[in-house]
Amino acid sequence: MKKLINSADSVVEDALNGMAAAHPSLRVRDRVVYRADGPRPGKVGLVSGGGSGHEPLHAGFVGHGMLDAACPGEIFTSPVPDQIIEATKGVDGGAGVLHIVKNYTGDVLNFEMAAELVEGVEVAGVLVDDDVAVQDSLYTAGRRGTGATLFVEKMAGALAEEGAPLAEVAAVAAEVDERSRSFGIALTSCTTPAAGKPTFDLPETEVELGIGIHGEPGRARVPLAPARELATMAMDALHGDLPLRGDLLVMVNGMGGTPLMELYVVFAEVAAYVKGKGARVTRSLVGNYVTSLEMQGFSVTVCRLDDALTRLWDAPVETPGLRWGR
Amino acid sequence: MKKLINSADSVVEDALNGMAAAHPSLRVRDRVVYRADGPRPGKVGLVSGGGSGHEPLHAGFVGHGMLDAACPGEIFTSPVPDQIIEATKGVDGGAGVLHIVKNYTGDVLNFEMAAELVEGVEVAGVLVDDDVAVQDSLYTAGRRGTGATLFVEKMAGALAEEGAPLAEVAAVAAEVDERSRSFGIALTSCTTPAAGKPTFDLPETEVELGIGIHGEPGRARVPLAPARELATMAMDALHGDLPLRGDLLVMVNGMGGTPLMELYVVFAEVAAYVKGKGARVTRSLVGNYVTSLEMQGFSVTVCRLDDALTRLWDAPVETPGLRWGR
Amino acid sequence: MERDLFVAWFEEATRLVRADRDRLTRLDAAIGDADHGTNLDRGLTEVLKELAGSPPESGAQVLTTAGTTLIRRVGGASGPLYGSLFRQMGKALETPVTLAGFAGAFEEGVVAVERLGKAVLGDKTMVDALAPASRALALAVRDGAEVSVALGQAARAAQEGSKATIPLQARKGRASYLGERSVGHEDPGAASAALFMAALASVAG
Amino acid sequence: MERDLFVAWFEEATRLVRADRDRLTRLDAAIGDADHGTNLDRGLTEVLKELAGSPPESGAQVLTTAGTTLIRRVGGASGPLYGSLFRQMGKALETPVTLAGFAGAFEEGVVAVERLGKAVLGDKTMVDALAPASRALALAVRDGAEVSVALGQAARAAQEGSKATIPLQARKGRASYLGERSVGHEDPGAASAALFMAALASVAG
Ligand SMILES: Nc1ncnc2c1ncn2[C@@H]1O[C@H](COP(=O)(O)OP(=O)(O)O)[C@@H](O)[C@H]1O
Ligand SMILES: Nc1ncnc2c1ncn2[C@@H]1O[C@H](COP(=O)(O)OP(=O)(O)O)[C@@H](O)[C@H]1O
Ligand SMILES: [Mg+2]
Ligand SMILES: [Mg+2]
Ligand SMILES: [Mg+2]
Ligand SMILES: [Mg+2]
Repeated sequence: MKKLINSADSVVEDALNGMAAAHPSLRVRDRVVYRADGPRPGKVGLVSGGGSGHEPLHAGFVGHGMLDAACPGEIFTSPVPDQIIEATKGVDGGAGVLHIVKNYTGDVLNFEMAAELVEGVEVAGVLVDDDVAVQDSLYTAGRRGTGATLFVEKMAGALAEEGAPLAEVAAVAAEVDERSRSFGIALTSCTTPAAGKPTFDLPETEVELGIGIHGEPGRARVPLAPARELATMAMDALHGDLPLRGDLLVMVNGMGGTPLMELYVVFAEVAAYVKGKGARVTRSLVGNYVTSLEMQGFSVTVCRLDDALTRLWDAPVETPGLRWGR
Repeated sequence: MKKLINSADSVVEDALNGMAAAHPSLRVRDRVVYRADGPRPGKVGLVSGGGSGHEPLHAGFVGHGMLDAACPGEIFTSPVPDQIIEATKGVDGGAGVLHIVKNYTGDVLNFEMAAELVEGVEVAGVLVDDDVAVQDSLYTAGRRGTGATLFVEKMAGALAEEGAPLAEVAAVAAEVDERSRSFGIALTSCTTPAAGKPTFDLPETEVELGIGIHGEPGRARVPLAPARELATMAMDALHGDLPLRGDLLVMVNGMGGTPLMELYVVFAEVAAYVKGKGARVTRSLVGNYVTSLEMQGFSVTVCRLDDALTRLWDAPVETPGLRWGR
Repeated sequence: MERDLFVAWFEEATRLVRADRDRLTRLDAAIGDADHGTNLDRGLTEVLKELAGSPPESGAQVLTTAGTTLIRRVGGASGPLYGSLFRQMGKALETPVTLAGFAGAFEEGVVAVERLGKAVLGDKTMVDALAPASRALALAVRDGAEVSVALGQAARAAQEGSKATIPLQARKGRASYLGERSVGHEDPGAASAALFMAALASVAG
Repeated sequence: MERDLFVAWFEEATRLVRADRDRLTRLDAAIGDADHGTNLDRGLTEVLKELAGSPPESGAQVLTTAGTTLIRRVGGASGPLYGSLFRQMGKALETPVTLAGFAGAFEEGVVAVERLGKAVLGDKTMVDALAPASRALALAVRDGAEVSVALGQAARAAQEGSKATIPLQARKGRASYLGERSVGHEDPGAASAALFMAALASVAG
């Protein structure tokens, strides 16, 4: 294992120190990353969190127009209730707090416990579950939350920034999730610092289809193929679940170890695919946003926009990981 | 070799198509990436370029407040004079054009040829040579241009956006280069699509010190060490060449395959080092900006700021790779 | 003293988990995210610190302290689940502790896990080790078995339950994302539950 | 016809470079950026296309077309350098072509490379193959040697010059960044220059 770390035990702490040093707009306290300028009276607070290793998600999306606080857990391990309780209290401006939770058993349980235990703060929650690689069913854990988390955080954050009440912010968050789908493909495994070796072995000639963001193996292995074919597999999965229609926000997301150049190669194919279905990419994002340590690969997330959501997407945002309009 | 590409031959072209599809603010024509809103009459045009494989550099820095055009060559191969001539003519708003050239024989020769051949446009050039890993001497090719290129493009771009004349823009570009130093360390080699295998072999237990951004081997190999020690080696090299003093702009840059989390770990160490020398990190950047395909590793670039340069750094910029203030 | 016995249980469990940390993580790598061994090791280390720092007064308190610490320190799925198991046991355990009382408290703990995780036997989770262990304990109590025999049977049932997860397709937890590819692997949480039961049999058996 | 001879030179050079493309790239990987073989192969492929598309009328024109095409299509360091070599040769070459005339034009080309690259013999660049080849040609002319003998000697000198770069520490080009670590490797540009000279000896020798 080759990593720029001091030790497997300290990596989350060390990275948070780096974030604090790099971004005066953030405050890091007891494993919670806050906006330095919060809480704002009357503004709904947005709290998210999850295992570390997905950077810039979530801490990199703390700031104006997005999250008020992020709770980073250990690598790939959901945060504990204490963190979430602290964050929830810390960002409450009197208008209540929205918990944005990716649908994983651990995240759900810890956020639920925190929501039960926190006192004096109105809490609403939204569950992000956009990954079409996972069979959805009443009897399973359901779909994972992956790329759409960024969309939910951005658009709900924009609405909260405008002063909308908790119920509305929660409703938009749920709507964005509802309208979003993701699918991911890995070329290589990631290596967690504690394990010290790749989570899965993948031959030089194969890729994993339908991977999540924790190095979980995917649903199937297929031979390595040109970007065009891999993009088509991902897009077929998305289109099969939620037909591509109208205006789309499209993110081609790198898993952490894939260079930007390759993501643009994939984006060209994705854009052509969308066009082929008669839909329009009206907003896009290409880069490493919701990652899985140093995994090579990509995911595509698509959200069916309407005018209201487009407006929320375009609204100013000022975070370490996403910034425009200010 | 596992890459998200269609073929080694088409990768630059395909990635440029992806950029064009993703960024309506850009126009891509004949292997030149232009600002869609240029040229602006009376504004000095900024043209840079170099081999591809360093994304977002340079094409990702085309836009308001930074470059007017970028000329991407083949992977790690400088662009040809034709591209540079076209770009130079295409961005000229009557106030002349600055060529921002990283100091590599190929880049220098091709930009020189273009500057000689272009007609009717006043051209000035700045050579970026910030890499202290390379022994500087009259008898060698001199230092390479690496991370400081981004600083030069940003600050010269801000000044050009304000309407400053060519000589002033060129002078600031040279000043930024003069005040900047870089040093890079690789954990792994990169693999060029055409070669299909890693440029160098690096055992699991070693790192390359003083690498460039083309997979060139470095000056020495040392055992893999904790981030703190690697950061110290890099900072010692910088400090030894240009003492860290006063206000500093510090970039901890990933080489393409290193996740953001690890870059923050390094940044924490770098910030501590700077503090230890009695200097101040007043501006910073952490991320993958001047990369070397999927190489794992980092570089640190430091620029000694003054108030004028700080103002230029803070000025609005709107490019795919760097954006704030609008 | 019953308190010491419960402390010893967590000491032994910590020892077993640490010794098997890499195996647990490997099991989790195959069908999850390669952190179960690390998670539990970290959590149990904190539990021992907590027990040493402010020694509880009863066996029940040992259990609630351990449960609370696991919830507060582990995160992930296993933190709240194991945390609830021990917290609920602690709440339910009456003094003086009898085998029947313990078996009843354990059953309440297991029910808490099932409720929280919405998991039933056969979903390929820790429940597949815990529920058979609880059942074995109850049977042993009914039959008036010796403590050592009862706990030995519970440990065996947990161990068999864990192995029985191998052919199952997961319906809960991260492994469920793999669909059919989860078949053929032992569930890491079931494996760690078997270690807890083995630890108990070894200190109290 | 002299024109055909020069075309044949580039055809043979393309063949040799393509056959040795991976070796050239490997040499460049060791002390550069692993693209020299690809660069030249791409450039020469374009040269052949250009020569086929609009056939030049003279040997001199073949050279200038080749040089211009290399400048316009290769990029990197070797594009302008090889481009200048052939362009300058083309400018200097007089019709009808004699061995002495060719040797003079070649020397002018090599000087153009040295000027452009600010490189001298011993800097571990293509000059280390080109300059000895030029010198060998000049000597052969002085001695009144046969064309085939002269070109054979030039090819040998280039080949020896290329091998002689192995122990050198680079002072120009990318390899200079490696300092002492550049010692022990053959310069890729010198190696490709030797291929050009070998190609010439093979078609005209
Ligand atoms: N819904 C659930 N009900 C019961 N047990 C579960 C559930 N989800 C997961 N588990 C257990 O938790 C174990 C995984 O724990 P761990 O790896 O520490 O957490 P995470 O899955 O968050 O990484 C699984 O092997 C399984 O036994
Ligand atoms: N300044 C120079 N003068 C002469 N030849 C040079 C100079 N710099 C580089 N070269 C030659 O160019 C070769 C490298 O060519 P190539 O790999 O195609 O370009 P790049 O170095 O830009 O990747 C070197 O091996 C060397 O022979
Ligand atoms: Mg986990
Ligand atoms: Mg090159
Ligand atoms: Mg796990
Ligand atoms: Mg090269």
